[in-house]
Amino acid sequence: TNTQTVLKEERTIKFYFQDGAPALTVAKLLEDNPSLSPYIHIEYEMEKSPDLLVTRILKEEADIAIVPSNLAATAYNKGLPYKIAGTATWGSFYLTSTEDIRGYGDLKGKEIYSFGKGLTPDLVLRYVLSENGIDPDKDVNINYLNAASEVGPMFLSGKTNLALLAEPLLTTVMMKKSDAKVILDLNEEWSKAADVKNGFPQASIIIKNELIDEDWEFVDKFLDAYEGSRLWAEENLEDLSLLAEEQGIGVLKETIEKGIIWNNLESFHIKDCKGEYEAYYNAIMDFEPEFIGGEHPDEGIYLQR
Amino acid sequence: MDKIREINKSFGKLDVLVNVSIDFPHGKTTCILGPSGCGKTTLLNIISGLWAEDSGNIYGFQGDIAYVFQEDRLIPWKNIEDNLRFVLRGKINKMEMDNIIDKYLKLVSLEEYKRYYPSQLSGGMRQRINILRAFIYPSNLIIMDEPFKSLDINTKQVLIDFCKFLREIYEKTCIIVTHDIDEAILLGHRIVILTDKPTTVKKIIEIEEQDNWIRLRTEIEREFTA
Amino acid sequence: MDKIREINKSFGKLDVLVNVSIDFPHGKTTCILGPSGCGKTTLLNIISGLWAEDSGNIYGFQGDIAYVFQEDRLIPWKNIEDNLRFVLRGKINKMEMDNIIDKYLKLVSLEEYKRYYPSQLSGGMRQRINILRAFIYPSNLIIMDEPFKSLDINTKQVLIDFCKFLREIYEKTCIIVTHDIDEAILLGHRIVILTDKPTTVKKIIEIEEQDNWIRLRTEIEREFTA
Amino acid sequence: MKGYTSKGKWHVTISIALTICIYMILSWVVGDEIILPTVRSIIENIVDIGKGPSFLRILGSSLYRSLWGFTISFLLAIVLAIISGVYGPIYYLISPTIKFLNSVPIIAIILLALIWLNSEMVPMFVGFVMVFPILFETVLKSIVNIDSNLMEMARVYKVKNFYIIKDIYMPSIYMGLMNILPSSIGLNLKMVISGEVLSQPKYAIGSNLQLQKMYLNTSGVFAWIVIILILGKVLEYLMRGLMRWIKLEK
Amino acid sequence: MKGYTSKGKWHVTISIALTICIYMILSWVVGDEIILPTVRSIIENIVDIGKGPSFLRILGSSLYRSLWGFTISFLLAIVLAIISGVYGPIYYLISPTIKFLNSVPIIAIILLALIWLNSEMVPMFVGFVMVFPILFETVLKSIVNIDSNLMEMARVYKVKNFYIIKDIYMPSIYMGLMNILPSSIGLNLKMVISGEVLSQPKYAIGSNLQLQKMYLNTSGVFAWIVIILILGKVLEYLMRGLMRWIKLEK
Ligand SMILES: Nc1ncnc2c1ncn2[C@@H]1O[C@H](COP(=O)(O)OP(=O)(O)OP(=O)(O)O)[C@@H](O)[C@H]1O
Ligand SMILES: Nc1ncnc2c1ncn2[C@@H]1O[C@H](COP(=O)(O)OP(=O)(O)OP(=O)(O)O)[C@@H](O)[C@H]1O
Ligand SMILES: [Mg+2]
Ligand SMILES: [Mg+2]
Repeated sequence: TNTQTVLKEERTIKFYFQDGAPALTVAKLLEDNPSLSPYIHIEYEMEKSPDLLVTRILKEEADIAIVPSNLAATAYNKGLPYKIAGTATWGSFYLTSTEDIRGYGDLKGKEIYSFGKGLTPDLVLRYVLSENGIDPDKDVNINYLNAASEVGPMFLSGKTNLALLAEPLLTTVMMKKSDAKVILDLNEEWSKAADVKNGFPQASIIIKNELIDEDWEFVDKFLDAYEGSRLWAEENLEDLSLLAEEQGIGVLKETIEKGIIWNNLESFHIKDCKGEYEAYYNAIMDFEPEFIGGEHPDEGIYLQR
Repeated sequence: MDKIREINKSFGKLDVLVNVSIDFPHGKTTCILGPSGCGKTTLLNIISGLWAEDSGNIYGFQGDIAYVFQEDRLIPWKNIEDNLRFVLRGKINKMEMDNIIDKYLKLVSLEEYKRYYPSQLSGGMRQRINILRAFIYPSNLIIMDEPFKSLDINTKQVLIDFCKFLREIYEKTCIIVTHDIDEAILLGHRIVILTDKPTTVKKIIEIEEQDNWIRLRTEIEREFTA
Repeated sequence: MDKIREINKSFGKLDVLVNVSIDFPHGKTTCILGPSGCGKTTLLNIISGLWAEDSGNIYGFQGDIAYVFQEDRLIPWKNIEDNLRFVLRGKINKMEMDNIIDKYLKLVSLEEYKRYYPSQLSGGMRQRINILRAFIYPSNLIIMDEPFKSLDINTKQVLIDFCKFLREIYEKTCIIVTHDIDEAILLGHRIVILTDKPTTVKKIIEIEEQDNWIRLRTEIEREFTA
Repeated sequence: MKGYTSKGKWHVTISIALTICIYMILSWVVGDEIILPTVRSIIENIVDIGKGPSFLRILGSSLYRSLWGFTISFLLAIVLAIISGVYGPIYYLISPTIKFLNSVPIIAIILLALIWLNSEMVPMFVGFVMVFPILFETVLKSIVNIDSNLMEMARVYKVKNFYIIKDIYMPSIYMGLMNILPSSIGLNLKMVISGEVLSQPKYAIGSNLQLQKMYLNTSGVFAWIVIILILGKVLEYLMRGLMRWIKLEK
Repeated sequence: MKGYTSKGKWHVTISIALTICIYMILSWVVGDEIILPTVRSIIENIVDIGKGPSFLRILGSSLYRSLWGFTISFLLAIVLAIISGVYGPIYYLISPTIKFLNSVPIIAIILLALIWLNSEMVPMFVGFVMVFPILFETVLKSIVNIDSNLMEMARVYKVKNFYIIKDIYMPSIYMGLMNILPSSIGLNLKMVISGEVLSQPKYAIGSNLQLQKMYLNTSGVFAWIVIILILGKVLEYLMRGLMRWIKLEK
């Protein structure tokens, strides 16, 4: 490794992540901007739309990125040079209702508003329902909307009183509608059904192979620093909300301060949660293989630390 | 008797008609002569109710009016048969309509052009349709604005004869604007000569059967050159 | 000498011109008479190069052509001054243009209407502009399709005199279509009479200075009624 | 544009071929299935999609929404524009709403649209909001621009309003609309499909398109684009047929 | 439509007032800030937004994108349509691309657009794809429909092509475009804003609109709609001014 050090030139790498919960995990890191290597300078870029994030990966512009876990697999299967280093956020979908629903039996015959047909929310809902004896095609009637943000107003306006909501939207909705309650935490339900510990990995942090090969030391330091930033975010809600405002993160101050955005912050490193990924990808293979590019990614997708 | 009294009309600062009063006896033909641009068409448009006069009174002119416009005003997207039908529907029943259209078209030798569109006709042919449209339309009053222009002498003769025939049979009142003095003498019971703008009535000549053509002609021409 | 030889033209199944051959001597005026719809306008359009003949030959007709169209063909969104300018730009220099336009407009008593749009003019006024446009345009050949219709006798006289003046000064060749036999005799050096469709040349009459008007008139009228 | 017809066919064929050639070269140069997929994989995807069990149902549903939506916009535009054109004050009463529809981005009211309407209706609504103002203005302007000479003629001859509308207004409107109909039908289909992306009805081109996009299957996206192009062509033919049927075509 | 002008102003005011009244009653009946916010809270939001530090910059950026995009569509449409109108074969070469733009839903190529272009350009591109085919067709049809009598006249008098274009083509195109310009400018602004929602440039109405939507702040969404409406009005005035400046207006 000595020869490598000699060759190093100063350079800037790009770290892309999406607005919302992922951005909150980065906020502290961005604020401190610690110098992790004398040669590498990190440029932080927050993308507001998922499409833009996707194009950063496709064009291989990102050196580090937080992306939906299925996108990580798709990229890998399409031969793009990225590896999963850890889980940025765990599942945060909740079945919410104003009605009194206890247990899966009560769901029969109900109409559920959901979003992202053929995508993770759909997968998780269907998986959990069918593992608990509800046929998602026959026993319930699922209506889809395109984006998580469309579901909120539906629920608030009372057009539906049974809806799948995601954080941080859920907190916002609960603040505006006092009689709403969470009837199922799908991450928890998924853990039970799939027999894993942490639920499903919603967003993963991926790193470009080139960077890993070039400067392992930096990557290692970076992952530690990022983990620190995540943990800080959980413990310093007030400060976080100030940071978020400063950085233009699109989550309401009040929502952050209520602080129920997080699931399983402790589990981050890929080595601790390969099982969760395997379960997630397996479920997708049964559901719609196209969603991760047609095949189950091999071991090579995981970063060996 | 239809009549207009003290009609005034101006366009902006341009005074066109000033205190024009004319009588139009029933069943008679009044010819209007006057310099180009003096307001003859304007007068006809006022009489037919299309344009509003600025002041003055109009008496009579009840019932349907047929109008041979100075331009042909045919509907470009309808063939000539349908152009004629356009003004007849609701006034004549269907079967009669076909008959009469054929008969009239034959009269002006256009029976073969029934299905032609206006753009496919010559200027004179379009003008003949313009005239036919007025003749075919059941009315008490026919207004004609230079009807016989663009026509060769034979066609003109046919139409003039037909015009006379119609007005005798149906006792139609006619108002004809023309620049042709012979035509005016031939067709008119009365000839109204207008001045140039601001336009007033210069002279009204009643034509009697026994009047001498040459004398009348010279009299009218004198009015123009004066 | 400009000439056309064996010109044929039909629209679909309708044969319009059949083997029409006519000479147009330089500096002379040829008047064309013929029944309405016989193909006079078609012939003019072929001579001016606007429409293609089906077969036949056209010799001569070099240089610029001025054309008084049967309809006025004024540009509706331009006032009359700009309508005249439209055909003059690039042919006369700016200053001269203003002068000549004023002069010509005065001649037909339209100097006050320079800024009027075509829709604000009477039919006769529009026709005068149509004629002026051709007179004002520098050309060897003037083609006129019923130029003096819609004009009162005084205006007509002014324009006829002017026409004569122009053709003498500039030795212009003129082709005039008309339905008025007197006009044809007055203006033409030669009179071409066409038959009805399918149209051929029926008779060509050369007019000599000493010819008797009445005799000529009767001769031409006979051709029509025959 | 007539007279080109036989030469025209040639030009069309050649230019489509040319466009495809250029695309093939481009995709070969780029060499990345995700950015510009090869023609081969697009065709494979079309075949796959075509073989799918509910393919016809998907097409039919989108087509149905598009046709209905357009018919409604069309009829409403004609009726309202005639009323506004004939009776001025009505124009001023309708115009703020038209202006509103004309200016407000659909993205902004999609929230409300989703709440007000069911997911089948939202795509039609999206198409309506885009297409209606265009049709309305075109019809209105055609009416206002009608040759006043002809109207005077009809008035003198006391032609009944019914016939004035049928024989003067309608053809004028027709000629005005002709200028804009093909592109507004295309626009409508486009917007209905966008609406489907937002409201995700069960059977819909938009829903499927979005899915392919989320799966990063660019060939699939292109395959759907090709299908949409063909559908657009079919719509155009239907339209032509309809127009010939109305017999207003000269 | 002339002659109404003074009465017209009245009608507009009355009908806007009426529309607002109806809205107030509706929002009062519904009584839910999320479905139909009250006029009061909308106004409060507008004031808040207006006070924001980069408000003018946001407006300016969107307006800038919209104007540029429209200018490009407009000029390109005129140039290409004149070429196609005058020289037939060119029409057949251009038409597949026009057809393509006309039929393909922007949502389908947005991924590619994002890859090809930067986020400042995407909104313009979205507007372009919508508006260009409409303008192109309108211009083309105006050219094809030019009174052939006038063209013959110009040819006989050997008027130079430059003047034929300037004095016959341009006014005809102008009159054709008048029918469609206001709605297509509106359409363009609408589409640019939708494009901004997708590409999220830093200063943009679309980005802010989306943010309000994410916050479930319906009053904020309405506030932006009102701002967009006003902007549309301003655009219209600019356009009118421009047209008067070109002095083509009779
Ligand atoms: N575009 C066209 N399509 C079909 N037929 C046409 C067309 N133009 C002219 N015709 C026919 O050609 C014939 C001659 O027309 P033309 O206009 O030359 O007559 P004309 O001698 O000028 O008559 P007029 O004295 O009435 O002006 C007419 O029968 C007319 O119907
Ligand atoms: N819409 C209008 N706007 C302004 N002026 C007009 C309008 N219509 C007519 N005029 C003017 O009114 C006068 C008379 O026009 P009118 O058409 O009645 O004349 P006319 O006697 O019929 O002439 P002609 O014999 O040439 O047809 C003209 O000077 C014309 O310029
Ligand atoms: Mg007149
Ligand atoms: Mg003729």
